[in-house]
Amino acid sequence: MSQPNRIAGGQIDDKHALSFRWNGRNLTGYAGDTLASALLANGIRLVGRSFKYHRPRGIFSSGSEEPNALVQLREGAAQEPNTRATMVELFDGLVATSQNHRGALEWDLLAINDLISPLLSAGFYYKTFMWPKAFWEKLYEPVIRSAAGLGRLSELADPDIYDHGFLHCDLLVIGAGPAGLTAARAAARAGCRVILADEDFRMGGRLNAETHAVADMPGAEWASATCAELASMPNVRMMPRTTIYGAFDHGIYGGIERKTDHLVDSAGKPRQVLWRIMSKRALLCAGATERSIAFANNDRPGVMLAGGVRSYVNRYGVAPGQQVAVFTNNSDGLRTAADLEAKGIAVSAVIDARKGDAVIDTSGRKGLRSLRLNDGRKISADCLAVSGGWSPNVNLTCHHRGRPVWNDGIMGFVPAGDLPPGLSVAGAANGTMTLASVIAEAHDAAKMIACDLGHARGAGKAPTSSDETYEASAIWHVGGSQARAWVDLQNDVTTKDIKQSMEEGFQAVEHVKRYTTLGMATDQGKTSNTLGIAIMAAASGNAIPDTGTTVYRPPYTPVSIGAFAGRSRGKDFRPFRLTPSHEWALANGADFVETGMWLRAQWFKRPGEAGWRDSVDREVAMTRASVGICDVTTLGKIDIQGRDAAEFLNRVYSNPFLKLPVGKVRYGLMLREDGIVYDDGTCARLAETHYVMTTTTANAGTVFRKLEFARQCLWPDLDVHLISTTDGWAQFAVAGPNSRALLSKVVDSMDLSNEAFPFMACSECRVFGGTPARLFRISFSGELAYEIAVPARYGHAMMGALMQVGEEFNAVPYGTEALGVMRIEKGHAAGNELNGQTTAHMLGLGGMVSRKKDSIGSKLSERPEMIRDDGLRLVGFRPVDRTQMLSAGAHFLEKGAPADMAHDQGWMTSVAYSPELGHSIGIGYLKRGGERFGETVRAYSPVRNQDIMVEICSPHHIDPEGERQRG
Amino acid sequence: MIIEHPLLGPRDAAEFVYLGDAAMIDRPDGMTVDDTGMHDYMYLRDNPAGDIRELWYHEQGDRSWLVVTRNTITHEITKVELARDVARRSGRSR
Amino acid sequence: MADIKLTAATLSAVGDIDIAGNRIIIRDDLSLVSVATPLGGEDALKKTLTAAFGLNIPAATLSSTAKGMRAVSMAPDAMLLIFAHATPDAEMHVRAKLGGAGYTTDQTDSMLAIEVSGPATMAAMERICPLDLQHGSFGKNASGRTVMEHMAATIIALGDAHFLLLTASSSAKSFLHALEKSYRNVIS
Amino acid sequence: MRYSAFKILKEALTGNRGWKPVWRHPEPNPEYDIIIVGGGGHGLATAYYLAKRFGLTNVAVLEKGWLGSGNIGRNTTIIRSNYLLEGNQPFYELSLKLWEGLEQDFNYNAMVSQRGIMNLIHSDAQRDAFVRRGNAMRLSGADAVILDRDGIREKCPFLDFDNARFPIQGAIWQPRGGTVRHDAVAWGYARGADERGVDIIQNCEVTGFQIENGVCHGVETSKGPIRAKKIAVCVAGSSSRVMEKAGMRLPIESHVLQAFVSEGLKPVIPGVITFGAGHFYVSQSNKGGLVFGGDIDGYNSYAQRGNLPVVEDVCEGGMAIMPMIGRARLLRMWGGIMDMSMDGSPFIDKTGIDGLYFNGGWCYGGFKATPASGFCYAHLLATGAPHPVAQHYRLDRFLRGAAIDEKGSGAQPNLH
Repeated sequence: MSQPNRIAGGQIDDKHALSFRWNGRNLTGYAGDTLASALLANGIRLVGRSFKYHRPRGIFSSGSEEPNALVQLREGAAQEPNTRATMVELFDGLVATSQNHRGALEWDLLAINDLISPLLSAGFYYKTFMWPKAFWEKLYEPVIRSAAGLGRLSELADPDIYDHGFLHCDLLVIGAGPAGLTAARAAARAGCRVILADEDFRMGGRLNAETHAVADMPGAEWASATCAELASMPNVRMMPRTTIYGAFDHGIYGGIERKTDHLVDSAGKPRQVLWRIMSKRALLCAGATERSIAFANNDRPGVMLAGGVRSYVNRYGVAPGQQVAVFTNNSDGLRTAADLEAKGIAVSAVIDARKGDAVIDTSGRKGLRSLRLNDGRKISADCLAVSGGWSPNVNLTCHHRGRPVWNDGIMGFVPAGDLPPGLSVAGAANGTMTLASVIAEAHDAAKMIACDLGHARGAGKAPTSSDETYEASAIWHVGGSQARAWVDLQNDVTTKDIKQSMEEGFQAVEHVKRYTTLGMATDQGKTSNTLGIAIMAAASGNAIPDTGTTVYRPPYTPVSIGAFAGRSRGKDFRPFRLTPSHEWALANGADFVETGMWLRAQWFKRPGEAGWRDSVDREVAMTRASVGICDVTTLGKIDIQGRDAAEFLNRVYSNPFLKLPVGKVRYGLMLREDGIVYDDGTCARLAETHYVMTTTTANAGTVFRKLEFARQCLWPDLDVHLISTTDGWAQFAVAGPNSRALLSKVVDSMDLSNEAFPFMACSECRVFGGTPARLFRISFSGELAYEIAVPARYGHAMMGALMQVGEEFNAVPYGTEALGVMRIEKGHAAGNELNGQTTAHMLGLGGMVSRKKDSIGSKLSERPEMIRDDGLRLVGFRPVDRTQMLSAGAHFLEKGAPADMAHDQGWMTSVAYSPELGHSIGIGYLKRGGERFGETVRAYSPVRNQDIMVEICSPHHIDPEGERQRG
Repeated sequence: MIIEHPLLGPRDAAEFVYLGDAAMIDRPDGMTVDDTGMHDYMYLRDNPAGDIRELWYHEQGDRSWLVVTRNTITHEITKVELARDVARRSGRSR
Repeated sequence: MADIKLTAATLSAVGDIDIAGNRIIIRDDLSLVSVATPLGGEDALKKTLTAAFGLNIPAATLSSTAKGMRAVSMAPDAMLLIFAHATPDAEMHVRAKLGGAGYTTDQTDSMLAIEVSGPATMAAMERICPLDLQHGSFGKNASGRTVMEHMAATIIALGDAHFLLLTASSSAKSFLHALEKSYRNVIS
Repeated sequence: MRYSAFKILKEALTGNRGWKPVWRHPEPNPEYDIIIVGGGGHGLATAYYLAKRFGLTNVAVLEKGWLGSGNIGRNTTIIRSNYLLEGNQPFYELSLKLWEGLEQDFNYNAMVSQRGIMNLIHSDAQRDAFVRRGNAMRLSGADAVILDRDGIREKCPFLDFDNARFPIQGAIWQPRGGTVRHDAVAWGYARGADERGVDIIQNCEVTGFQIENGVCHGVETSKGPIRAKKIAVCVAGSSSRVMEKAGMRLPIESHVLQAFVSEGLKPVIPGVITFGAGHFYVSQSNKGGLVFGGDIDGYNSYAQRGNLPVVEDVCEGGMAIMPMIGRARLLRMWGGIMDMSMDGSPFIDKTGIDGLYFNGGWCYGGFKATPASGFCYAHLLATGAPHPVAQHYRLDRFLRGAAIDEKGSGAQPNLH
């Protein structure tokens, strides 16, 4: 298949043809091509439409700065919008389409926008679309939204996987052009651990695109020889296809490595890896980016950056046009003509702005056909190579909010002194624009870094190279035409927009940027920012340094969101914590619920049960009637030991703890220092200096953290030691009137009678003939109940064994729902009640906060608004019409009171259906609730379409005296 | 960020949990402090734009509470100490 | 119910995993006992530990070993003893030997020990472990606690590209999945 | 100059040469009735409402940098009033009502777009809490709807309903929530205030307060001293730094909140979506970028930039609920300094110094509050009494034990 613009030479492998599809056409390129070079080789110039005016656009550059050639790569779920054709390594089977047009690319219906462009001047949308009011969401905005945006997401889940990784090095070299290669080699030879990263798939940077010589060989050859040397060194990691996208604190750099983007299929491997690189030092060798000149209709397909033209000619063996003109304001542009001519490509004109020549307009609707010069000449050209000078790639130096400074010598912003600590800059990124000086600077910088880091081995000598001069001039904008001259190609910002913005008072750089959207497109203004600032300076009459710069922010080039997420998606979003009886529950009909990271059995469905309520009602009823078993391992367990453990507990719990005897458990109330209830649980004294604290499932980690804070920071000289044993013990609640009978068949030789082992007793023991265990007589259900713990490895067997032993009692396993029902029946507060807004007074536990001692939170819990007599209290509720179901989240209103916030009396925190009472019950907070038993109030839940009358009662719906648990 | 743990060397700040100003160590005695004193301890902050001494907890590590001196404008860290040592120095034994 | 005996269930039922010559082995033969140093009792514990097990108190980032036992620093005033012990009374065993010189807590059931080795190990660990595991930085017996894929983990270097990992037992399945995934992501 | 479609057409036909400056660039007078310190959204809104509602125009707004350079220019543009507590909900509902008439009021299209906000529910406890919240919203006259899975699927078919670690069980939806073009809010208020005679003075940093015998008479600035009867500080993000000059310590810490925008994409996200089990919220701008964010970084900072753990955490949340965004690219990340207060709620109050007023502590919720904050602050400055919906935003509330703690996180700012 013919590639009309393919020419000889370059670093492509013309033995290795690759076929690909572009907008449905089958085309061929070669290994070593990018999609952009292959399109150009095939004579394709029109590749997309601009953002706002839908102007025809072609390939503008050869690198990651590309503003125009954004395509949709791949198909179906793998479709990837806004992909720079210049960065896509061609592969066999590649499929790409153009984007941002309605209808065919060649006949985009939205090109109408270009015709009405005077209406769409800077900020036009702020000044209209306001009438009639309702039309904004219904008409104007949908139209604007559908026209905006660029590419399209597939709306299907990303089929690829991603990974993260961590790397450590002495020196991170960013960019593998002449500076980066030189620096990496010098530092590596000196003994540093070096990472060399470059966004390109072929290292060498501009050496691959120019005709320079290094160490007496062609630059590209030297680059590949140097890469080979570096790759052979054990202290060097070569990372092509890796963009260092951000500089973060303390030497951490973000890198994105494209692992399989150059393959037709990722074969189950991560498509990209996001690296967190911890470096002692970093050296930015990111080169420079060429910019354009603002002249009328400078955006047509065929208008390209001169450096890009040289890349296509020298590296890719592609002629970007048959008749190329060159327009330059600096010495670099002239080389383009030489390189083109060396390849036998016709150069129709060299227009040197420094001599007063200029292009003032262009023509050619879907591709450049000719130029008009300021001397009136009309020149035929299908490609114009423009060079408006080079802007150092200072982006990373600004990621800590450093501001670059203007350098008149190179007409560009160069890094200032306020770099991220540990970062230095060498080469063109530093404003050093000629090859020999770039190499020398990079070599010296690397040597100095190696020396600073204590690596004194010989760094060797810097290679010799050809050198050239670089002269830049301050020619930014060519007048002489009424037509628009583009500054920001991607966001369609023209010189007129900038001028209008300034006339309207938007004069600060940030104002211009925000008003016109200059530099805010997907290229972050890589080719437009400097030009834009120069135009602003000219419009205001200020010098460029006084005009300012914008802030560059990470990422350097856009990074897929999937890569940032890494593996954490789907079921792998967060780890699962499984209870010891998980497998047993799975085999016995359990439905599971996520509580934090844990999966807990919610209920155990039995055959014939139609819905979850059937299962839960049965579990509650059978537990209360006989005995039920529930895995409560998820409750936090903290082993507390030390001579001062009692004193410590006395300071962290608000109720007294000094006198808890060995072998006893006490309920403990824990406040935050601001006096709000934080957590509650039990604390058992196993031995003189040994306690086990339990916490709620949700707060296990944070309670531990707070206790460590108290231990290390508040009372550093108490002898107390904490260790979490949550995962170590499988703990089961055994509840119900037959729990004692059941357990007496489980526990080895221990008297479980009420006298020997009363309510709130605890003991270490053994079960089933020798397995170590702990037994606590505590009850969350209000029944006679125990919690028994065995080492977690026996948890699975223990659950089965408890059920086996319990068979004669019709024991049931119960899940979190039944647990919840029973605690609501008992009026125990749990997560819904302890939501971080609750005082001890609200719970009716004000008396538990001891005033005889200082404990965390005790002081601030006494502030006046927190102990108001007319404040909220936890009380119980039942529907006046017992057939009605209560709804959690309902607010309470007095009968006849208006439904507004001023009359809000509180809210229902938790509700359940009580099988024992035969109706719905609830608990909740109500103003002066404690004094209002027997009253009725409205439970108003408009979002549930519910409004019912409820009777206020004690929160202890069942066994208010607590006789069962003590029996 | 990287925190130079005094015992473990450089560690990614992602291993740590942040609490805030190290003045939280100076908790007044609840039995003797007046209302304002406890309020000021709990609620008021210097919140400096510059160096701050602050508490970080090495939750995914050795469970140490650290006092880190860090600049809130540049994020530069100039000192890291074990909070327990700081607490003892400020007279918090017993 | 004298006929019921509780049997231990662990993830070793999953079996050891071999991925292209890399091995992930569940070490449920190892017992773990944490020993906290009583305030002011540092010297006493040091002496007792040496007398009882021939072990030194481990440095913060370097485990100590003696006679089949390894001590790993877990906190400034706490270490973990790792040793093979068949019955569920490892803590009692240590407590008896230390005679009150340290506060002991059995952690055998709190954590799972996993041994990894093989040619892709360094590359696989790079994907989940934030610590610098290069030999020069993390040589034999080096140890550290950190976080991997949202899970707390302790890593100990047993040799070149050969590590012992400790992870919370409740999330051990997810941890194993993460490890396996790391290997699969890096092998070709 | 009145903006209209006709005006645009006229300018288009005459080469867009007749546009006038949106605001003046005046030098400060030696004295004003009221000085507003801070030319961000809240300060400009305060000036606008002082002028428009109370006829007070001898007012200056002093801005250290360029107007709108604070958090009004670096946020995720969300408006909503889905608050729970009595101290907050009526205030944010007033704000939403002001947003609804704002553009016609100040003749500037700020693209107030009420495409709805959805908070996903992943557990029973969360549902109970959101029902309570939804009912509170309805009690104060706001709108709230509880959606089931089908209701969500209808609006957002791309969410992960089948393979999520924390399955979606429902959502609370506020149809009137949405987004606004943030910069335009500052510009619209500035234009409206300037038009009515308020002096907006850019590049004018306040370096001190003139306080004598407990009375504040004016400020020292980089453009010299300026006197005023009332000085209204409104510098969220820098509150502690500025109030320190008046000798005050505040119940505020400064934290960095990062936000992110993707490359432009064709419309795909209908409104605002918030992931309740992870830390992620997202909307799509009119230019097509996905605008998203999550938690604050968690450490005190004035650096206006954040670090990677939060970036990853946020993107993990995004991929967990909408795995279609994996191939969208993050274009830009930035950070703003948040005035994180001790209970997550703001202050609009007099201070202990006569003549000195304080507005701050907006945490990461300041943008949506802009109109009501300006409105209530203007009310306080003009009448001397707090506006009823802002009456709880007092500086002494912690002393009284009257924290307004929506999240129940307690006195730890980085948890709010």
